Amino acid sequence: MSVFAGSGLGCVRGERPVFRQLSFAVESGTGLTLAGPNGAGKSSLLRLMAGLLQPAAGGLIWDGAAVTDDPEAHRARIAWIGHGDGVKPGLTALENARFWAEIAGATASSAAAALDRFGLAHLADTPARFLSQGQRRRLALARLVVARRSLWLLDEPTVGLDAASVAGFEAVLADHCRAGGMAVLATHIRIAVPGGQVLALGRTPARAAAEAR
Amino acid sequence: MSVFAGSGLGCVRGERPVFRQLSFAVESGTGLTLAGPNGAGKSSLLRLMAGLLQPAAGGLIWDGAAVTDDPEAHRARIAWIGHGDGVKPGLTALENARFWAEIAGATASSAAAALDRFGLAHLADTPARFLSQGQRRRLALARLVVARRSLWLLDEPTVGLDAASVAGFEAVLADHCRAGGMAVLATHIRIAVPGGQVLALGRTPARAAAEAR
Amino acid sequence: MHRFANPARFQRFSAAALPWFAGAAILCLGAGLYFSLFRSPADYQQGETVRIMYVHVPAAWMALFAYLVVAAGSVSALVWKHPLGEVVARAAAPIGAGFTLVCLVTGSLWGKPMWGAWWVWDARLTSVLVLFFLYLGYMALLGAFDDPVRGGRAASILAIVGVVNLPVIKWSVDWWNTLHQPASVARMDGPTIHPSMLLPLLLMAAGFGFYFAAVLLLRVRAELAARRIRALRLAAMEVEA
Amino acid sequence: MTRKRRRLLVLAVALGLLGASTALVLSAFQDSLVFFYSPSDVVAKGPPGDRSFRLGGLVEPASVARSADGRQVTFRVTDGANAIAVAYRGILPDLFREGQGVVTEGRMLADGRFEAREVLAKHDETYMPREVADALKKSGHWKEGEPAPVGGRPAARP
Amino acid sequence: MIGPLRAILLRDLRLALRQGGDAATVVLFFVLAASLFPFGVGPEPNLLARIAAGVIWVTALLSVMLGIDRLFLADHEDGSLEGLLTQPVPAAGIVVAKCAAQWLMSGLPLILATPILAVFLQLPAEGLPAMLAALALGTPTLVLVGAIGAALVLGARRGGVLLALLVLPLAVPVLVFGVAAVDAAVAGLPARPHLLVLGAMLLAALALAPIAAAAALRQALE
Amino acid sequence: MIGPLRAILLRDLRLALRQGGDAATVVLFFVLAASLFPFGVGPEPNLLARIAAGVIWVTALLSVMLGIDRLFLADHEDGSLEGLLTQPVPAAGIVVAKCAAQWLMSGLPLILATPILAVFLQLPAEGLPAMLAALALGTPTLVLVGAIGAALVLGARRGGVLLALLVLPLAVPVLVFGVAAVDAAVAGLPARPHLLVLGAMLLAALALAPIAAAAALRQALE
Ligand code: HEM
Ligand SMILES: Nc1ncnc2c1ncn2[C@@H]1O[C@H](COP(=O)(O)OP(=O)(O)OP(=O)(O)O)[C@@H](O)[C@H]1O
Ligand SMILES: Nc1ncnc2c1ncn2[C@@H]1O[C@H](COP(=O)(O)OP(=O)(O)OP(=O)(O)O)[C@@H](O)[C@H]1O
Ligand SMILES: [Mg+2]
Ligand SMILES: [Mg+2]
Repeated sequence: MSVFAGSGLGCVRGERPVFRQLSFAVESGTGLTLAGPNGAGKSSLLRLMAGLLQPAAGGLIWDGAAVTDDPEAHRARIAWIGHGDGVKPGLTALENARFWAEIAGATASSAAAALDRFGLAHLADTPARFLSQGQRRRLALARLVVARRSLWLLDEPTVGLDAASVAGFEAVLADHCRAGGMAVLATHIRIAVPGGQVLALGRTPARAAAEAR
Repeated sequence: MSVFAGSGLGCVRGERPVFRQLSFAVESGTGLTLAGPNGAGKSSLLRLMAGLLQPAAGGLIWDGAAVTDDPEAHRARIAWIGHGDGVKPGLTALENARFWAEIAGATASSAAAALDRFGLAHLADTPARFLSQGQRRRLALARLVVARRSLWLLDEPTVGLDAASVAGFEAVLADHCRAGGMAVLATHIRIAVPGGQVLALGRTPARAAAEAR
Repeated sequence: MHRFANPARFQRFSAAALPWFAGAAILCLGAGLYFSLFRSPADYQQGETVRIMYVHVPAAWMALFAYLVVAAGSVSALVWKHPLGEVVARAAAPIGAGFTLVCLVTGSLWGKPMWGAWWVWDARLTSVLVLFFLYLGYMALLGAFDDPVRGGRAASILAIVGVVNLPVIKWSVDWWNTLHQPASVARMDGPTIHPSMLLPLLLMAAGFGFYFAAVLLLRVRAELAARRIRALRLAAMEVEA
Repeated sequence: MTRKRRRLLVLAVALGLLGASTALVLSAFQDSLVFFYSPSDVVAKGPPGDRSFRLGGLVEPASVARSADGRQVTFRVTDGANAIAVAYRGILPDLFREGQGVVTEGRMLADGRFEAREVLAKHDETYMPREVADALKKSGHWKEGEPAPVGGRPAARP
Repeated sequence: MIGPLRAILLRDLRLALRQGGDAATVVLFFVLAASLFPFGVGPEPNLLARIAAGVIWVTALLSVMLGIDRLFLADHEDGSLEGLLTQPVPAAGIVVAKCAAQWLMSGLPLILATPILAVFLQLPAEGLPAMLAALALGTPTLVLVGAIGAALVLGARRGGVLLALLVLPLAVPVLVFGVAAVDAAVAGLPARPHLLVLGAMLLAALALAPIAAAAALRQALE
Repeated sequence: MIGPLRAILLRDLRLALRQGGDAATVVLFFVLAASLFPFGVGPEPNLLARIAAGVIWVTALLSVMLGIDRLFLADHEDGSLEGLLTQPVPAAGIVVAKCAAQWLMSGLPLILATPILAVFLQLPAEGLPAMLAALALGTPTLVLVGAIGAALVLGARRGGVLLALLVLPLAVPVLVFGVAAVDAAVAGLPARPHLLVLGAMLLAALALAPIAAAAALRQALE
């Protein structure tokens, strides 16, 4: 039973503050949905959590220890899916999945199973260049099942997915949490996340005033 | 009162048929939603309509005349927003909008009005590289209001938009149709489109069978 | 399947024509080699070295001709969307590149004893080198895209642009003061080659021409077969359950 | 209709540009592009510094002299009006002979001789067996230094 | 039709300027690459002077070509190109506008930097006017020819190197006549015929390149 | 840790090979750019022989550098880089793996093509072994130094290309010693001291470049 938490986080991007004094906590077996209007800082927060961005204030804590104490251990815990799909058009769907499996130290057979899980089995030998937007996104999500990491960090994971695939993704997420994993995801649509915790990032009062002008 | 129609359309991409024998008709003042699972061919159909792709069979007709008779006149009718945003990170939001206004032969002041319409007025002088995913998409959509074209062709226009912005976009779309415009859009979420016509692209029976394996 | 209707007819024609072209090539090349090596006289200036001509000149002509074929195929593919055009262009390019290479190599082998240099940067030689690189660029472009259809189209555009090089090659010897000699055969006032040397030359040229036609047909047939297989495989992927 | 007109316009512009381009090329050739200097050029303008350059013309008949080992050659290059002495050490191309065109590359020496680093032989486009050439010369159809006729026709090379 | 083209030209110029020193980059590459030669060849003045024209031209060619693979790339990747080609503006016009901007940001600064480089490489002074005239006629040709290549390789793998392979052979004649013009001027002969040929090539490129590049762009979007 | 790096190396090689003749493209550029020089400089054999070593080195440098700006670009743009840098694998290791693949697809074929070019440019035969040894030591250094530039370019908002240019001066010492080694061999002197310096530079690059490039990559993802 682990806990991933952040306290008093502040984020500055391009010399502008995005949010400040932000805190959260996620436990094994549950997820956290980041909600909020465009520009609220959902993506920024996720990047902080992944260690791609350094917080301007505050810190992240895993089971009581600061994440910055051992960033490599933190990276061994997380699976990151950002806006890009990380899919190479020149490789087949299976080769793409297998690459990420090897990177994560998983077996090649787990890659095939992951494709199956996301309804891509029939496209396994198709070069990824022939995949449509949504198929490509599903191929990216397949990485999650391959790398057995405990903390999933997902930036708008269901962009471009059709309704059936969104449901499939929700099932995968539920399985992950049932197995003791946790997930933080940013989304604009409703995704069923175990635990149902939502962190609403909002406009700061100052920003809201600026927009109201 | 114009009609934009396609009959018996077939599309081949990368030597594979995507769909065949597809027909549709849109009238002034209404819209057409393209729906269907990932890989059904929504984007491909939109590219056909924009003249970016040539149909393998069938043809497109505007008010009784084949579109291929005068592609330039057709291009003068359409406004295209594809998957890419066409936003230059180095220019400010306003400069971006103004560029597309000049390209469409509109006045520079209309660009500022368009930004306002999409809730970006307070970001007008911000370089586009600082915009979040959703803000950038809204900036792309602002092109629609600037270029007064009668046929909007939109590929997943609301990707990344927050709920409020989706509602705002629906209002813009309604205004456009009320003024006699028409729109064809592909989407996976529910967007209120005047007329409410939906074209469901499906898996071909064969493809569905293959995926069911 | 309408796309392959025309090629199907072509397959039938080519199956019938192929043996004839191949036979003619063997005959002409055999006779040509015999005459050029054993029966034709030495030149009054160049001596025995002149025999390089019987390979160099036909190779040079075919290098130009093959490029014309590539360009014509590209035009018919781009403008008239003829399904065979691109296949023919694709098939002709490597053969043409081969002829160009032969022309370059025999030319420099000939240049050393005659001119005193393997290579000089005169307009004829330079423009032939450019032709060689055009062939290479065409072939590189064909394979440079994930989507073979796109590669074909991009390469076709290049092939058409490259046509401007052909008149430069042909008339460079007249426009500039090149080290390479002006035309001896294809000239307004008739050939300046003695008939005893012209005959083997023309025989060899005919042999090279038939060889080109035969290999071209072969490669086109192979490409069409490969396409059919790809189409069948895709269809099978669709139907397969 | 507008589309056709626009296409015609594009075509007309493109053809016009190509036409102008051809005109420029032709006028350039009237100025005659020089790739080597003739002896008269060198006499008139003086040698182009101590840079090496190409000197071209005909090998003056009866001007070729070889050293004992046959490696050092001197000859004169002429264009009819002027002639320049050339010294060369090395292997001459097979086609090098008196009356034949040559292009030599090298630089002027202080004594007014041209020291060649490379000698290239130019030749014309006539090909015939030796006997035919001899017969033509014997019959007086062809004089030394003239373009060679083939089949009784004089070759049309100026 | 002029309005949109002007807009494209101005936007490209603004982007280039705002990125702080794109023009400076071309010039710097030009100067740097050319100054590699004294290192590579040794600083012997005679030798340098002899190869100066060639080195300046070769590096000018390489530096114009260096940036050109990006001519349509950014627009292709961010969707601008689709946006432009679905406008009622002739695609050939778009190509011309973009080439003009590209030349203003690469060819022109390069010409302005040439006199310095000429001193550095000890090009004889008589050759400089011919060099500048030849560059003024030749660099736009190189940009136009490069535009064909840039449009052809859009979406290809390793576009940059492939582009070089396609375009360098076509650029060789420009180089040959450019050098010939300078050499003629240094030798006291008229450079005019060579410059005329360069002008002819520019006109031919103006006639053919926009059409070919436009066709290539359209097929790149398929 | 070795598993992931091997995976990266193999993937990059497979991507390059699947593209059919990517290595060939680098070599072709190399040959093409080098053969521009006879056009520019004139065909005088003595002159060519004297500048041959310099020309081969300068073009080798340019062709290694030409493709290298894309070393991390595709991975950056499609999100792979984020994926890789959020793995428990040292970023420096990722850099090394990618550089190895890049060298195998550019430096190695280039070395194999050098003998042909040497004949073409009339490099004296005594210089060839030294040239090959120098290239074998120098091209990996160039790739490593180029990787720093490639990583810097990703992140830099302003003047990214300008930063890449800073790499070129760093590459100059490689060029200088590479040419010196060949010149020494041609002159009948031992090339060994120059080669030793090249080796030292390779080791230094191996020590520093991965760390510097890794830092730049992290920066780029901020
Ligand atoms: C690498 C060097 C050379 C190249 C690239 C080259 C290229 C060519 C080309 C492209 C043609 C065909 C021109 C046409 O169809 O009008 C040709 C024709 C010819 N070449 Fe060469 N050549 C080279 C060297 C030589 C040499 C050294 C000789 C003789 C000493 C020579 C003699 C001829 C002859 C006799 C023809 C036939 C002319 C005709 O069309 O009537 N070539 N060469
Ligand atoms: N690379 C960047 N450099 C500087 N500022 C940035 C950068 N990326 C985003 N920002 C700024 O940070 C703020 C938060 O951006 P972020 O991408 O985190 O928003 P978001 O909540 O993910 O929005 P969206 O729902 O549109 O994706 C934005 O207002 C934006 O202006
Ligand atoms: N550039 C391409 N080359 C070859 N095939 C392609 C290409 N783009 C798409 N396809 C194929 O065409 C089919 C239709 O793709 P398209 O992008 O039109 O689907 P879509 O309906 O837009 O899907 P999505 O909802 O995922 O965006 C896909 O199955 C895909 O395999
Ligand atoms: Mg976001
Ligand atoms: Mg789509």
